[in-house]
Amino acid sequence: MRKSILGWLFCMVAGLAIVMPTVRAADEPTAADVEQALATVDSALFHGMTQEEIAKEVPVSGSYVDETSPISEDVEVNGKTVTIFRYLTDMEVMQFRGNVIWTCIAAFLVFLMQAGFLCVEAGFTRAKNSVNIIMKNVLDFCFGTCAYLVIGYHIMFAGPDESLYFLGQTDATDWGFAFWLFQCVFAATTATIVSGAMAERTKFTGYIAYSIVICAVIYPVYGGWAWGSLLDGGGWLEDVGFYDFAGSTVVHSIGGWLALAGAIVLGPRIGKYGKDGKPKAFPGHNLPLAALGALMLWFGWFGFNPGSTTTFDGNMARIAVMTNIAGATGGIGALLTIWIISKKPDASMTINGFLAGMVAICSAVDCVTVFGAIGIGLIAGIVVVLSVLFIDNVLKVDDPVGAVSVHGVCGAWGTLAYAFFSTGIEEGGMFTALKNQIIGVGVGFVWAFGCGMVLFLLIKYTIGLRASREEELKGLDITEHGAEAYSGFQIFTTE
Amino acid sequence: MRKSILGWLFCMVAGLAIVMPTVRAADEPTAADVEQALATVDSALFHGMTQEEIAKEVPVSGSYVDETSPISEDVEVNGKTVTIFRYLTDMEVMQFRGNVIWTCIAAFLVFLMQAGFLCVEAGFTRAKNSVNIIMKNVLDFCFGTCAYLVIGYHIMFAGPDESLYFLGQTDATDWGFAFWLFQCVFAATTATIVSGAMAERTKFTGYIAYSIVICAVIYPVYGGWAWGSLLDGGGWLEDVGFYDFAGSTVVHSIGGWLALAGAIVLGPRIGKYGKDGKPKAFPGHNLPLAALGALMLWFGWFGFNPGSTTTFDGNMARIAVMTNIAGATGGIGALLTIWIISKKPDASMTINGFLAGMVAICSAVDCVTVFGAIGIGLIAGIVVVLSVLFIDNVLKVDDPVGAVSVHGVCGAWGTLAYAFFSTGIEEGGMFTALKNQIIGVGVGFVWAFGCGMVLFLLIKYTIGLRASREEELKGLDITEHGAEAYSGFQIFTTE
Amino acid sequence: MRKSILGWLFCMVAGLAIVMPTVRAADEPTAADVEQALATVDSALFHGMTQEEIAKEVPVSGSYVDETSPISEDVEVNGKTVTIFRYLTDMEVMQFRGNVIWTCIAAFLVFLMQAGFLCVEAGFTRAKNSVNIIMKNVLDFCFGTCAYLVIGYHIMFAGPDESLYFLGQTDATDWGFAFWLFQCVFAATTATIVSGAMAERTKFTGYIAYSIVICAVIYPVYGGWAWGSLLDGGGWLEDVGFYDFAGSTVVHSIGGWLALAGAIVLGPRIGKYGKDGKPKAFPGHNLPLAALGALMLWFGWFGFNPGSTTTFDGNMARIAVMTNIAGATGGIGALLTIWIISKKPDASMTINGFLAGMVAICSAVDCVTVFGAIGIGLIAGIVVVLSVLFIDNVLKVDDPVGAVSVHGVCGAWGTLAYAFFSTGIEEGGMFTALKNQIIGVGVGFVWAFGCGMVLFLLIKYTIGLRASREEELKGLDITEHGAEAYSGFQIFTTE
Amino acid sequence: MKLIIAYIQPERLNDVKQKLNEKEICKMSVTNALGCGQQGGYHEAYRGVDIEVNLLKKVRLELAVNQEFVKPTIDAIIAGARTGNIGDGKIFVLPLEECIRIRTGEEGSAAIG
Amino acid sequence: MKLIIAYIQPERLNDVKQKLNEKEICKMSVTNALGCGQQGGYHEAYRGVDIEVNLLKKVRLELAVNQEFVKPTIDAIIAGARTGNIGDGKIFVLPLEECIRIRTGEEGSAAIG
Amino acid sequence: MKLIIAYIQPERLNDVKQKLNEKEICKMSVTNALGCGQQGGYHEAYRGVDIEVNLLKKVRLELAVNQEFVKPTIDAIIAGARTGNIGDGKIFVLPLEECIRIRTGEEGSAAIG
Ligand SMILES: Nc1ncnc2c1ncn2[C@@H]1O[C@H](COP(=O)(O)OP(=O)(O)O)[C@@H](O)[C@H]1O
Ligand SMILES: Nc1ncnc2c1ncn2[C@@H]1O[C@H](COP(=O)(O)OP(=O)(O)O)[C@@H](O)[C@H]1O
Ligand SMILES: Nc1ncnc2c1ncn2[C@@H]1O[C@H](COP(=O)(O)OP(=O)(O)O)[C@@H](O)[C@H]1O
Repeated sequence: MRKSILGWLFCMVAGLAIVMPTVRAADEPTAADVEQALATVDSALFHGMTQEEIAKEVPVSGSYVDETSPISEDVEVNGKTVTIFRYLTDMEVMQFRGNVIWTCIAAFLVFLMQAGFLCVEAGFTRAKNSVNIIMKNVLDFCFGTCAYLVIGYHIMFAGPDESLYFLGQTDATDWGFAFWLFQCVFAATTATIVSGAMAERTKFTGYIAYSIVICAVIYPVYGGWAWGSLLDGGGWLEDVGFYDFAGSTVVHSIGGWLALAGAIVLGPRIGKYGKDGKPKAFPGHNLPLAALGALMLWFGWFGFNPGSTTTFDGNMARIAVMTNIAGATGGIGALLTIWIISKKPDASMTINGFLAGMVAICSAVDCVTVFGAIGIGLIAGIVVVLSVLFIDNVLKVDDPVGAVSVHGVCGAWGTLAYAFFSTGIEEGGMFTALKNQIIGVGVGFVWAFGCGMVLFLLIKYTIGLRASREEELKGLDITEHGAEAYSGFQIFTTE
Repeated sequence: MRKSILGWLFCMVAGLAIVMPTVRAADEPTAADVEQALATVDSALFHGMTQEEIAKEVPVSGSYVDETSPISEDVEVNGKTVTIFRYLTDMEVMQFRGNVIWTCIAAFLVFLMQAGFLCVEAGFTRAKNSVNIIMKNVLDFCFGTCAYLVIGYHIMFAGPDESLYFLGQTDATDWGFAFWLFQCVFAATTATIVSGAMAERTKFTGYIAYSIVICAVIYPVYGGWAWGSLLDGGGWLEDVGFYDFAGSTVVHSIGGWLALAGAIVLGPRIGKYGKDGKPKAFPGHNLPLAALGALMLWFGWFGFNPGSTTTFDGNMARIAVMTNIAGATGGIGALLTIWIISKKPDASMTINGFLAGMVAICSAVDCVTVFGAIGIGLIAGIVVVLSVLFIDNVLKVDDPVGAVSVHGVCGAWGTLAYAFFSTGIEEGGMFTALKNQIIGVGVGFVWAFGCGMVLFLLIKYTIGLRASREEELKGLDITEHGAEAYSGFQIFTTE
Repeated sequence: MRKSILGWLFCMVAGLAIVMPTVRAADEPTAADVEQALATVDSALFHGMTQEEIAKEVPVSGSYVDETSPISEDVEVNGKTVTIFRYLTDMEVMQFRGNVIWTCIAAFLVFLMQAGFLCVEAGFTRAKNSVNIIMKNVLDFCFGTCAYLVIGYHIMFAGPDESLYFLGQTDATDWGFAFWLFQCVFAATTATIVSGAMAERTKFTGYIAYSIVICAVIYPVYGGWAWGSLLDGGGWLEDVGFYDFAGSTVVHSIGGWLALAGAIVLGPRIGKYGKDGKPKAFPGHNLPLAALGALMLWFGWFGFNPGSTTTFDGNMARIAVMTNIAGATGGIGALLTIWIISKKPDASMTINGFLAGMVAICSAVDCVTVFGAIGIGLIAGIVVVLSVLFIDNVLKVDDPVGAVSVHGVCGAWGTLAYAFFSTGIEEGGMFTALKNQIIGVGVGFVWAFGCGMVLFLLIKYTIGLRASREEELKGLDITEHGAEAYSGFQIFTTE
Repeated sequence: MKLIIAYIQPERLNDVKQKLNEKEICKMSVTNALGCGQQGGYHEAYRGVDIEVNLLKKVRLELAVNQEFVKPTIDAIIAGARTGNIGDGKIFVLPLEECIRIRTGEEGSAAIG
Repeated sequence: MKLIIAYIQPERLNDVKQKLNEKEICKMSVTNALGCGQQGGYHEAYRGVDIEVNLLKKVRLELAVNQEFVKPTIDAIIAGARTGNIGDGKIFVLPLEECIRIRTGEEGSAAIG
Repeated sequence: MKLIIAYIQPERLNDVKQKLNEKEICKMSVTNALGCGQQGGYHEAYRGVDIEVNLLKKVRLELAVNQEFVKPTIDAIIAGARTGNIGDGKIFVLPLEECIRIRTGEEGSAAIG
């Protein structure tokens, strides 16, 4: 997301960042230089105010930037850089409005991914736990929104001077609203990834507790490291050179590793592994619902990736195309892999495959060629199948929907793939890039998996994480929520 | 919606409204004043025409405003206000295009709420009536569109001079298209709210008749009172000072009170109340479908509220954020309330809760703070649960999906909440505001409930409103539509 | 699509097309004329380059047009036409960005139609084949995307000079990305239409093979004939005067006739026609899912038709309105027709009806009045019912979801309807228009049905097209994919 | 001991249960069934094509009872299920040789109730 | 009177019904069942994990018939259901002591048809 | 020959099957059923309204066995299904007069296995 936001033609948010370093160097230009610099600008843009007056109006947080707030601009005169302050041109106002609307529309699409996750996770698990799954998906969004509003956003994006609890001191049309909404749905996505891996055996209260902590702290901290400078913050990972455009690691791997920790702490569902350790399959109860949900996720991804430009410009088209290609090739990769391995074109793996392709492309989606997208997607599709089988057969961690493989593993793959496929890396820069990406991926794993283990163990030994044996056998729907998902239908609840 | 549409930077539609009063006062300025006023404008914007010629081209209805049509503008010269006529600048053209596209995109999202309602209503009722529910949802939109096209739009928005039957005399890129579409999906939303409350026992023909009348007359009349000035009309409620930005009352309460009337006239489903009067539960047959639908409604709400600005500008972001917060807190409020009351975190109540939060926020969504949104949503979540229980246990009105509580009651709550939470009210203005809101809410109730009772009784005693006992027991799907919703599935149709 | 793309106010893509003819005629104007012509333009737009330098930068393909690439423009001086080359104004840049974003958003909506088709087709068929249907819908998109990327796009839109395999030599923000995405989802729509007609009996590998060929060759060839000039190409059908704005024929009829060929080559499902030849009904297994899908299609259509302007301007609103009206009246038309015929308001026919209305309106949606839309939709609704009955009872071709009637027949109806309802046809031009439309429809039928027969017969006698009798009776889900769609549910698989 | 099997209309199940309860017969098992009887079926139309549905939805009751309860059980079922219309259903009585309560291992008449 | 229970392959139901109709036996009840027999089951794979499905989908018929119809019924079922493959199914014959038509209260042989 | 009908808790089915397999009884038919017994039911709450669910989900086994297998079968079912809690279920034994294998036409004891 970083690069493109700086790429705004009339770069508004970044305006603030520019102010700080230049204010210090600004004692050098003479008054005449300043005069000359100011003359390069249409005087109407000063709104009849002095530079000092305007400078005071420059927002103290990127969150408060508005179409009516001034920006600072560096002008080159007589070989010197003069920083002047001015209000926006009509064109820039229009661009601002476009940015807001596009960012919001993208956020809406990302929001719809909640519905997609709900369908996929419910569809891939057993009917007796469907109410529980839908409640988890709905409520991690509700609680996640609140947690991110109260504290998460501040942790992730606030600078040292201005607090952003409850969005800070925003005014009606501030950029902060659009930006917050987009970030909020990202945070909620991270949270909701986990519910799939922990499905069918997690206590409801334990899950709620978890989802609050992830949106309030775990995701924002890592997010701040990687993306803090998108607003007032500044993260050490981005400074190191770690690149993650739309969140292969920041969102997906973090979610995936948390899911891994959750699934480990919980242990497998009853009967999942036989006495000989061989995994047993618990077929999903509603594959059409799952497929519908997965296509809704695909649709939502068109907000997730292209929206990460948060800019009303042509870049998003390329990103949308690459997302689409990676999804398509991911689906094909997974289809062929599972077809070879188990002799049947498995639907749920194919679905995992195209999701994996889109997870993997997030990181480098703004800087790969068509062939890069094909490569990243195809490999992700293959990797996800092998990973699911490995986790199920070798690690024996029970992940009902493949969340760890899709989001964790393929997120990591996509982040590393940046080093191989990005067009933005100069000759010979691949190894540096790879090193930086490995740092990001590694830190992400340590942070998310570590926090996850601590958090889930904490929950386990306090409010409790796992439903009782009887609850699990009867299904969480009846025991936790007192309701069946498909009342009246005859369903064998026996496996 | 009122405020923001006037807030268009280059206010196009309002241009027309400005013409009328000022034309009369325009005899005062001298020819020289006019000359001077005209000089303030780029002469290219006159397209080489005289003021009289341009004035003639000013559209006679807001519906006919186009990027190529002229506007009137008030210019201050020598202390006098001169009204001049001119064509749009390139910038204004761009703004117009943005307004059209954003309004249409928002309308598309609102359209998708039809699918959301379909899923929620079908999911919350029994499998034997699902075909009937989906037919009602699909057809109230089909017939509603036609009814609104033929007469509803005219009733709601036409001025005294120009009729708007069949959209009036529109040209290709007229604003009327975008505006009509947005209004049409609103009207259809009102209609479709009712089907849930009347589910599982209403005759198909009776329902169709009802939905035509609501889109043709009942909704447009009240809508015109509250929102008429958005186009050529002008309603007495808005003149009184009643404020309902996106329709807590205009859309939701109206729908809710109609639903109440319908449910009363119909009477409860067979077996709903025992001999002791105690309500019996008829569990919904497909909660995953209902949850999916409810999240689609949430998604649609991002068109419903932010789109109500009908303007391509930054305001919509704030509105989207507040909508989201109210939804999230509404869900939490309902969850906790029902959890306390019935000891189980009930899924269907939680779903009702976040819908209620968004219903309630509609009214003041453009002028509340974050804390206002939290308050409105949370209270709505609590209110909706209590209201459902009250209506079910005390009033003994059978509302299978909680439509009256969600839309009627929480719509009213949200409308009143404007008086408490709006930032737009000056010191001491709260009581006036509250009074105005009470008028709007009261008039809405009387109008919608009154019309509803008359209409449903009329239908009852002519074409018939309630399905026969046998039809109801067997299910409307087989008896009315000759088809099962889930052919082949084994379903207990016995409760 | 043709007309509106030329209608861009600051017509960018078309710029290229203008270059070629005018470069030849440009020897006539004198140097002074050129000088004078250049003076009409803000000199900053030359970026300090000479006309020759700029001319060299003009993109060789419409796909490569960018906000930073120059355009050619014809200026009238001294009665002569001078072609000058210049870069874009800020306003034009903004328009470009808007075009890209709107086109992409529309493409996203069209993408969602994949999910809609998945739901409709799965819902209208039997539960034992649902996994198969969802796999087909997912994979025809995955393979279709790749096929269109590799070769289809080139075939459809490349000019003689520049190849467009793998999108050609695109740069980051090129128009090609947005345009390709929009075209790609159109191609995939054509492919996916077919799966419904061939449902419940087609071999999986055969289907995959088919869907690659259609996206790689069959659709692009016809598409190039009708729409080639939207980019670098130029098709003979458009030259003849054939008009198909958003694809009643190009997308829908082509898909429909291919579906017809497929259904014929396959033969009916076992037991579909009794010994007396009377058709038997196989009721769809999940009508709520189908209805949800159909409403998602309706939603997607708001991208399909309005997006076909590929322009950020006010035209799309009108198109959206007409689409909506045709859908509504189509639903009503079908409802009433089937109600009269079979005495019951059949849900699946009503759904087919509104889809048929929107299929039919595609062709003339940008140039009909409200009454035209009503007429086209209503008649489509009636036609689709009669067509389904005719195909089922008389032709005895087994089309489980009515794809041939909805897309093939009503697509043809809509294309012809242009001649009767278009406002763009001058007095007396109806017969010419009708002739041209008949040519387009006829060529479409011959091409698609012909290719379809050849292709499906080829597949039949090589990799095989039809599942074995045993597979079909048991259901393709178990036999082809080794999984059930609704695991645990008790379903009668016996009819 | 007898095993009584009864096919009734789904919508009568509640009434039958109530009548049985009144006679303090409250152990039974219920399954969904499709029945083909004198009732003949009805016609649905799907997409304009006629479907003759001759397997109608029924509910199947299975009650194991001691000899002295046979008559009351049959009476109760009839009382709850009879509407006088075709399709009301049938009752079948089978000899039951043994009955065992899994929880306790009790056998015979003692286990039935 | 006998109660005949037959388990058949789901896809044979139509044929069996037809054969029964030919012999004018048209009263029966049908339920879904899962069967475990000589057929052994088949293998599904879900997400690459093998599932041994050994409860196969079967259709269960229940027909109450008078003595003279026992043989025709069994023959008809066999005629409709036999394919010669493992899994074709089984027929069980149980003694039926009583049969009552709920609608009329008729008993015995008269009630069965 | 006997026909053994057993109602057990759904979650015990796998254990019962295993115990039966150990005794080499591997032919059976399974259906879903709802049961009303001593267990009494439980309370759900839907939208704040109490639902008394007194038809609980059960699994119904049907096994046709030769005389010498009756005891082992009953024992195996009890071994697999007994938890000691109310709701464990019941076993019913009915006389079975005839058994026919559709595939071969074999009859009697030979057909059962
Ligand atoms: N001979 C039979 N064998 C098995 N089931 C039967 C038999 N006769 C009736 N039934 C069951 O009883 C149901 C009702 O029977 P029906 O003959 O329609 O009732 P009525 O005798 O009241 O007209 C049938 O649908 C079927 O399920
Ligand atoms: N002894 C039995 N008890 C109960 N049901 C049986 C028994 N034997 C067979 N069945 C039922 O009959 C079905 C077919 O039996 P199977 O042995 O597979 O047929 P076949 O003898 O033709 O190979 C089984 O799936 C099961 O439902
Ligand atoms: N007399 C009976 N007739 C038919 N089914 C019975 C009878 N008694 C018990 N059942 C079945 O067995 C199940 C378990 O019976 P229950 O009495 O609850 O067990 P327990 O005796 O161990 O408490 C019931 O749900 C019901 O399906």
